Amino acid sequence: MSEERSGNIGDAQRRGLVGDEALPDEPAAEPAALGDEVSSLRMILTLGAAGALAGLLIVMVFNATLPAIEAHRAEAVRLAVTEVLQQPARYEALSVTEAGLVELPREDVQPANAVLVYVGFDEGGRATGVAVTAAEAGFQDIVGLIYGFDPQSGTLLGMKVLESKETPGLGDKIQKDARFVAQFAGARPPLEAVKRPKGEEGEIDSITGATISSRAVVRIINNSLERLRPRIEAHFQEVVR
Amino acid sequence: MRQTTPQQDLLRGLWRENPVLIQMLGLCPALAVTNNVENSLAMGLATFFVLCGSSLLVSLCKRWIPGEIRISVYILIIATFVTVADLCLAALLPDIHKALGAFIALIVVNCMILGRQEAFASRRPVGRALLDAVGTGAGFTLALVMLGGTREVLGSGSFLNVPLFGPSYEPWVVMILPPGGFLTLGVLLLGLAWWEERRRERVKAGGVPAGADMEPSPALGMSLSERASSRGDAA
Amino acid sequence: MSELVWIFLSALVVNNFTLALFLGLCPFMGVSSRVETALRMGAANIFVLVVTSLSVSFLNAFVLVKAPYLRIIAFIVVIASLVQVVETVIKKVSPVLFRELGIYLPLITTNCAILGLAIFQTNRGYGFFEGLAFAVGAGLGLTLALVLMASIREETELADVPSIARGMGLVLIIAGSLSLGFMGFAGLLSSS
Amino acid sequence: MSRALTFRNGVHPGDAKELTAASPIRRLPFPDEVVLPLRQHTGAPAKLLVRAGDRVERGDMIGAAAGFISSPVHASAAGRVRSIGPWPHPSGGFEPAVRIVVDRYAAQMPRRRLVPDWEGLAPKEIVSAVQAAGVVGLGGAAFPAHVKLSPPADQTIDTLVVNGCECEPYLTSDHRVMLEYADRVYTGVRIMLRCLGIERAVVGIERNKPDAIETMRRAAPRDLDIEVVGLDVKYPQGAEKMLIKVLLDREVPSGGLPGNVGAVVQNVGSIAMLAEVFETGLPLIERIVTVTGPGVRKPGNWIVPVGTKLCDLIEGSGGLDDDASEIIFGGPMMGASVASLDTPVLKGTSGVLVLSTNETRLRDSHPCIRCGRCLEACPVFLNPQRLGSLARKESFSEMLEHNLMDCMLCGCCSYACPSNIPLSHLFATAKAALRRRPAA
Amino acid sequence: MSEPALGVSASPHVKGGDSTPTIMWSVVASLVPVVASAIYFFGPSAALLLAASCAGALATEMCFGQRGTRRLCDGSAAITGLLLGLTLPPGLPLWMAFLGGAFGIGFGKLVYGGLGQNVFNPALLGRAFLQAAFPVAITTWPVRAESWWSLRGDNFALPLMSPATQDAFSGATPLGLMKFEQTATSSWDLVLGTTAGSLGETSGLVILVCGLYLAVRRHLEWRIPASIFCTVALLAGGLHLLDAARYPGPVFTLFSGGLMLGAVYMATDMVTSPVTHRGCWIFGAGIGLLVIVIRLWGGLSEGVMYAILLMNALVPFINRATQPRVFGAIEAEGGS
Amino acid sequence: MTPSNIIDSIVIVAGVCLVFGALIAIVHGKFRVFEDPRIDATVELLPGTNCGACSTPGCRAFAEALVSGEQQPAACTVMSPEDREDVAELLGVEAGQANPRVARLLCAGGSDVAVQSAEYRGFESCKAAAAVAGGGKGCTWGCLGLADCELSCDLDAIQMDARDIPVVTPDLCTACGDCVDACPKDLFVLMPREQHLIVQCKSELEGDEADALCRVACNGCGKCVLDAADGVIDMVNGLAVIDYTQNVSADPNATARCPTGAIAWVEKAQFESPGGEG
Ligand SMILES: Cc1cc2nc3c(=O)[nH]c(=O)nc-3n(C[C@H](O)[C@H](O)[C@H](O)COP(=O)(O)O)c2cc1C
Ligand SMILES: Cc1cc2nc3c(=O)[nH]c(=O)nc-3n(C[C@H](O)[C@H](O)[C@H](O)COP(=O)(O)O)c2cc1C
Ligand SMILES: Cc1cc2nc3c(=O)[nH]c(=O)nc-3n(C[C@H](O)[C@H](O)[C@H](O)COP(=O)(O)O)c2cc1C
Ligand SMILES: Cc1cc2nc3c(=O)[nH]c(=O)nc-3n(C[C@H](O)[C@H](O)[C@H](O)CO)c2cc1C
Ligand code: SF4
Ligand code: SF4
Ligand code: SF4
Ligand code: SF4
Ligand code: FES
Repeated sequence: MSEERSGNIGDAQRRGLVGDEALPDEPAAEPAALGDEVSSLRMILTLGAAGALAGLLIVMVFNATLPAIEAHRAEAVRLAVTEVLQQPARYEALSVTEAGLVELPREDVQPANAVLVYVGFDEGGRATGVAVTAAEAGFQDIVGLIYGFDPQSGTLLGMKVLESKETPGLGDKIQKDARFVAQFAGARPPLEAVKRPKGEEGEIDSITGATISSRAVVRIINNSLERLRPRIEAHFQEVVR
Repeated sequence: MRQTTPQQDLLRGLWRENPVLIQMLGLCPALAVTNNVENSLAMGLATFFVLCGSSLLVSLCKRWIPGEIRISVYILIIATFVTVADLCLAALLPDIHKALGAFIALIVVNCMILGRQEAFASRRPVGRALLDAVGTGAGFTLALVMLGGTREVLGSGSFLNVPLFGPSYEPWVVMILPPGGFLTLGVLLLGLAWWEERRRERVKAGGVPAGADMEPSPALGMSLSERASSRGDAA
Repeated sequence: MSELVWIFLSALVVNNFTLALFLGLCPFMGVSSRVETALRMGAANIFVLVVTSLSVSFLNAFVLVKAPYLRIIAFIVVIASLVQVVETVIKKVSPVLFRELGIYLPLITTNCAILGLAIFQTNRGYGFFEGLAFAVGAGLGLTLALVLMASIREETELADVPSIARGMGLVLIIAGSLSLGFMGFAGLLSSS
Repeated sequence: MSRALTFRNGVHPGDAKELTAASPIRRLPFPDEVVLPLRQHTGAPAKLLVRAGDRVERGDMIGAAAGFISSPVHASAAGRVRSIGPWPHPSGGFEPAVRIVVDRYAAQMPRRRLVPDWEGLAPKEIVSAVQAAGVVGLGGAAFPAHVKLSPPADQTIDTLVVNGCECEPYLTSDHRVMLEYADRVYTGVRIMLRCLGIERAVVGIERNKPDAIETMRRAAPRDLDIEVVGLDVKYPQGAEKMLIKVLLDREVPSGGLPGNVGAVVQNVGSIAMLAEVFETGLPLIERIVTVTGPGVRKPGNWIVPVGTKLCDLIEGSGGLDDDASEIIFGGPMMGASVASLDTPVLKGTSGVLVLSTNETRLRDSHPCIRCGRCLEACPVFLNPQRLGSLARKESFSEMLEHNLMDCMLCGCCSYACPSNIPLSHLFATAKAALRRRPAA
Repeated sequence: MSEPALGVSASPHVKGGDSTPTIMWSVVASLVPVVASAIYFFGPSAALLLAASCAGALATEMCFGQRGTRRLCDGSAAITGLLLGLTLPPGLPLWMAFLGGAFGIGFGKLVYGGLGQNVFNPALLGRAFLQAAFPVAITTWPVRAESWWSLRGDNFALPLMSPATQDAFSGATPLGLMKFEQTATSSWDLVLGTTAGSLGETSGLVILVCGLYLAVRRHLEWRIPASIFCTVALLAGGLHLLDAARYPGPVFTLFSGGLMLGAVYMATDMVTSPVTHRGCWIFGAGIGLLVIVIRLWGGLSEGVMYAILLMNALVPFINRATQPRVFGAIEAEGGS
Repeated sequence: MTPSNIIDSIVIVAGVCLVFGALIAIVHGKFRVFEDPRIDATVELLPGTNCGACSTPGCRAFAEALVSGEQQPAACTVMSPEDREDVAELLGVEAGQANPRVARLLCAGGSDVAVQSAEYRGFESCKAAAAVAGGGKGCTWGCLGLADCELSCDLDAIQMDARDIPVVTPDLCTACGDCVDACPKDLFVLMPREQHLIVQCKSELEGDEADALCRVACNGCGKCVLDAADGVIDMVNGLAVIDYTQNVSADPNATARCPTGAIAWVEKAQFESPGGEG
């Protein structure tokens, strides 16, 4: 696959880069049939030009598709947030920083780097809860989810798995098993995944045959809340006040 | 290089030189995304698009590409088309885009595409290059759909998300897991080899009277028929 | 720290690049008939993966900040060029090393594992050290799979494999069996 | 003196020696014809000295040694040379041989002493006399005895190992020699020690021959440093590498010779023959052969002229049983089948074993199940399993990397293999193929 | 030309006693008590399942084996079928057991060329396939049967269809209880086998005795189970001392799950274990270590099957690394 | 959105390309190792059977020898003449003259004419049988008929016939020599096709002894020596030996009076093809 291995380098290049000494392991006269000699400058320039063209093409397509892609992304976020915040009237995204939750500076949206949470409001404009995304290792690979949390009552509003590679038929029940998902609405963290629920607060009845995935969901929410809860509560105190 | 007819250019890649089943190229996407027909089809078509696009461009531009950097330029071209495909898929079919994940991007390194550029598009007129690309791309898609079909039918009991066996079908989960990919392709290859062998035997049986080509009887439980394959041992 | 360990182990066995993620199958199929070669291929792979991880960290931090949509093209160009440069240098500087490792380098350039690593690393937002752990784990995982496959293939060379299974059919079935075996590692270190 | 209790690995085939262990050594009547191949020993074949029609006396040299590692061949009976040409040889093919029609009426004793008395000779002269008398090892390999008696300068020999193991099943000629000719054995030991310029000899005898151990202990001369050791019964105890390991706890290096660890190994029969040659003044022209096995009617230990044809030997042993199915020169573990009843007894033929259909029934061969029993059996620690699969693919040069050349074809692996894989046969085949076409 | 009376053959002309079919059939025979105890514990379901898995194995061997029915005589396919059956939960539909046997023989043995050439243990490969294909069905353990005569689950589910009673029957094995509910089962129950589990999981003691018998008859390499038991006992003991609440003790670890069956009958499969003695020790130690790792830190409660399969993959490597030193080879050169 | 990202992206991609293109160019200039590209080109034209008939260890080695001028394209007997021309044209050399050779068997003693003195009980391979009392065949020089040669021939040029004698199909044989290596009795020789006179026996036995073991053995009667032109045939060790340097004067007459048929005039295949009537 190496491109230049079988080629021959141009005269200019040879003179410019290796001086006049002949390369020892090279026949003096190379057969002429093997193509015209190309200056390395031209090579580089061709490459650059091709690159520029490629860049141009890509950016044009990018610009053309960006609205649609953004729309899909926003829609996906809306669906998820609406679901885990129990149909808020509207929501707004905040960025999580060391200091707390801050409003997004509008200009440079950097969804890739910023950690976002979404605060939902009811018709009356009261903040009803916050939707948080989190991801950690599950049974197979990373499980990514979003959950809604109401700091005022201290309970969860809902949970939705966004991304998982858990075993179809087993682990993917964390996504597909409505009974399992429904348990999160109203549960009071810190949660605990158990086999046979005894009716205590914060208990989540784990899925038979997928205990590990169930526990992973619980663990992800617990860890995430543990980290963010003070900041969320602080923010809510501000908003409520 | 031997002369071929346009039909040959078109049909070759479809079956006789199928990139996945015969040449074993581009196996990663062929196994990674074929856990259902939908994904297989999407992946196949995306690859088809990239292949046709880049073959077209390469054979159009081959005069201006210096031999020394041709491969770099091919990669650039392919990468461009892949990015385009990636963006378009994300814009038009976001669910499938999500399911295919990184493997759309990995079309860039699908050896099959680079191979076609190097072996065909860079030396042939535009029309032929396109025919070849269409054939190969279709062959790739065909192989993917075969794999995806098998895996989806057994692994989910459905085809293109249409349930086939009713609700109490017990899906073979393994088929949509990684081992299922390897095993399905393996079995497919076994089947092909068996078919091929039978075909050859028939041809032989037609020409040579029966009995003449019988295997030497393995004595004492040792199949000695493979001793012929040991010639390499001096090397 | 434990995050790094998990990333490493996950790439090594749980989500082994070859056996679970289907990355880098071409060399896995092609260069796995001798243990010696497989080991060298593995070593070359680890090297390229680490180089890739480093350059991806660099590109993500400095070049692609504003234009993430250019990542495919940027990654592939940079990786391909770097590998080529390294290959040419090794070939001249140390013919011995070249014979041992260098001849595999060009093979690796067009290998999904490399670009796959770059893309996964970016998608998951891995930083410098995480990327490094990921690359080393993935490289060792590839090597492990390659070497296991090679030693098994050496063994089956002496077996009376039926004619229809000779070649890739059997290799794929062995890969499937290995993959079944590696499923035993699922959930490693994340089950608590 | 350190002594390993036993060597590692090996097998325990039933010894089946009761057939002939009690048969005293007897002489068979002279045959009508003897056939003397020129190749009867390890090394270069002898050079022909006679022509068809020549008259020869018993003990006349008819083939001369062709170099140092070679040995002369003597007429084993008085008579007339009928012809010279290819003749079936125990090694399988045809070999140039001298056919002598025995003169029924000739005195079968020579007119004069052909081998000098040893007492008065210097070691060097004894060694030359040994060569001139055509003495070779009678333990199987027929290695010229004089070579062992003249170790190269860089080897210091300190011990003579007398090999009385007779670990091959069925064979009893060494056993009988130790019982009947113990004194002659010790004379031979004395001669060898003199030649080697050493004092010490160790006699190794397996414990399934308690009478032989007893006799040899009693007969041991007091003036020499001689030790008679009873050994656990295990095949191949008698192989020189194993015997040296057991008796001296020394490991002959791979590819090396006993001389490398200071030992000379000689079979008891050879040593007795050495003494006999000097006693009678006749060169090596006869030997003791055990004729045994379920396929022969009257098993026994016979003294016969070298060159006696198999058919005569069998006839002297009462003839073949009806279901005799295979005739083997040597013991059942290492001996070679012969196809022709015309095959002559050589100097190195220690026994003739006739098996009946019962023993030679073909057993089904199964695929190797990698049970590892062949590894457990191989006394030189090879991996016959791997070697076997390589041999099946004819990967001969790869077999060399797995130390094929250390294999002594003892047959333990084949014996132990539950799948009946003819391992040692495969190795013999591979070695033959490599000899024909040396690995590149 | 006329038939010669004499024959010629290669030395040695005598043979040792055991033959491969004898070994195989004596293993089958030694499995009889294990099968009996499975039937004792699990009733007719056990007999049906064993029959189904054997049928799968034998049918595949017969249809696709290189020498058809003759191969059946060597008994190895029967062992595969029986051992596979013994690793299955009693309530499994018969069609799955059949499929497992067929897969194990087909893809674990015949593609490699049949007896003796395979790399992975066919029975375990079949089981691993089933576990990956039907993860729910194969981890559904019956709680208790009404009577000895009743079936322990929906054995007669139609081919390709789900068992009907999947949820109603599910219980947990001692390992599952330990791992997911931190509930220890008493060692006594474990040793006696009065727990939930697969057919062969509950008969630890019987298996041990049968294994001993085989080892005495030299039909089984005792070093492998010995090495597994030692490794497992040492590791489990050590960890138990560190944190008795988290890590179960050695007796529990040894007698729970399929460890006994795996160590005695499956790790010792000659074909898929090393040929050298040193290799056997290493192989066993590797299995022990992997079992502990998977059980304690992995996602699965049971690791024996995966441990053996993974070590099977390493066997060619182990064999190569433990080549014996040739007699008389200079000490320093030995090894490779 | 904004045109600024267009500029950005063009600059980034073109920049990356330029930088790395330059890097490659520089490194290449400094470190390049030359390898003749014609070798690869030649390898592609060769048949790739790696049979060794050209007396080099494989097609690539042959290509190297061709490029360096040590060999002529015609040395490869497997290539079709057109391919040979292609190679010659690529390298600008003469194709050279091919001297087609074929494998001939020096034994005709099939199971119908030769005595089997003992039954061989072992695995079916000539090499293995040869190691056991010569395989039990009466004539120790003769063909054992266990088909090692047939298996060794990659081109399927050899087939055992009903009498367990290997029959070479001359048109398929490339004279690669594999059968010569395979036969433990050294019965195969590679000869030019125009050598028609062949003694199909290696037995050193004479007269009745030879006849007793095989009906088609050379029993050393010497009639062929008399019937052939002077110096073509000689008797050595009771066996007729042909001096092929005198091949021009060889003619079919020499076979006329042979009592056993050991000497033969062979035009095409040596024996009747097993695919034919027999
Ligand atoms: C092929 C396979 C896939 C599995 N996938 C998952 C999974 O995705 N998530 C999970 O929690 N458990 C999975 N398991 C099961 C776990 O290993 C474990 O047995 C289960 O979580 C225990 O739960 P239980 O005690 O409720 O049966 C899988 C098991 C197998 C064999
Ligand atoms: C496997 C094997 C077994 C042997 N068994 C015996 C034996 O039992 N008795 C014996 O005298 N020689 C036996 N030999 C031959 C000895 O190695 C050694 O050649 C012999 O003792 C040397 O004495 P010699 O030259 O007098 O024959 C055996 C050799 C081999 C390879
Ligand atoms: C070239 C050569 C030199 C030998 N030199 C000696 C020697 O010095 N001392 C010795 O005891 N045997 C010597 N031998 C004999 C062998 O060690 C051995 O006795 C013989 O090959 C057969 O023994 P075996 O039947 O045990 O294989 C020599 C053999 C050969 C081929
Ligand atoms: C001691 C012993 C243990 C065996 N264990 C197994 C086993 O676990 N699984 C299996 O499929 N076959 C087993 N077999 C049978 C046989 O070796 C197996 O089918 C081969 O792997 C097929 O090539 C065993 C045989 C013996 C003698
Ligand atoms: S015949 Fe060779 S490989 Fe077999 S046991 Fe004897 S020495 Fe070892
Ligand atoms: S004894 Fe036989 S079956 Fe056992 S490993 Fe050796 S060759 Fe294989
Ligand atoms: S017959 Fe012999 S020389 Fe001719 S192709 Fe076959 S193996 Fe080669
Ligand atoms: S010619 Fe040689 S190799 Fe061929 S069958 Fe005869 S003996 Fe065997
Ligand atoms: S397609 Fe993945 S490495 Fe080739």
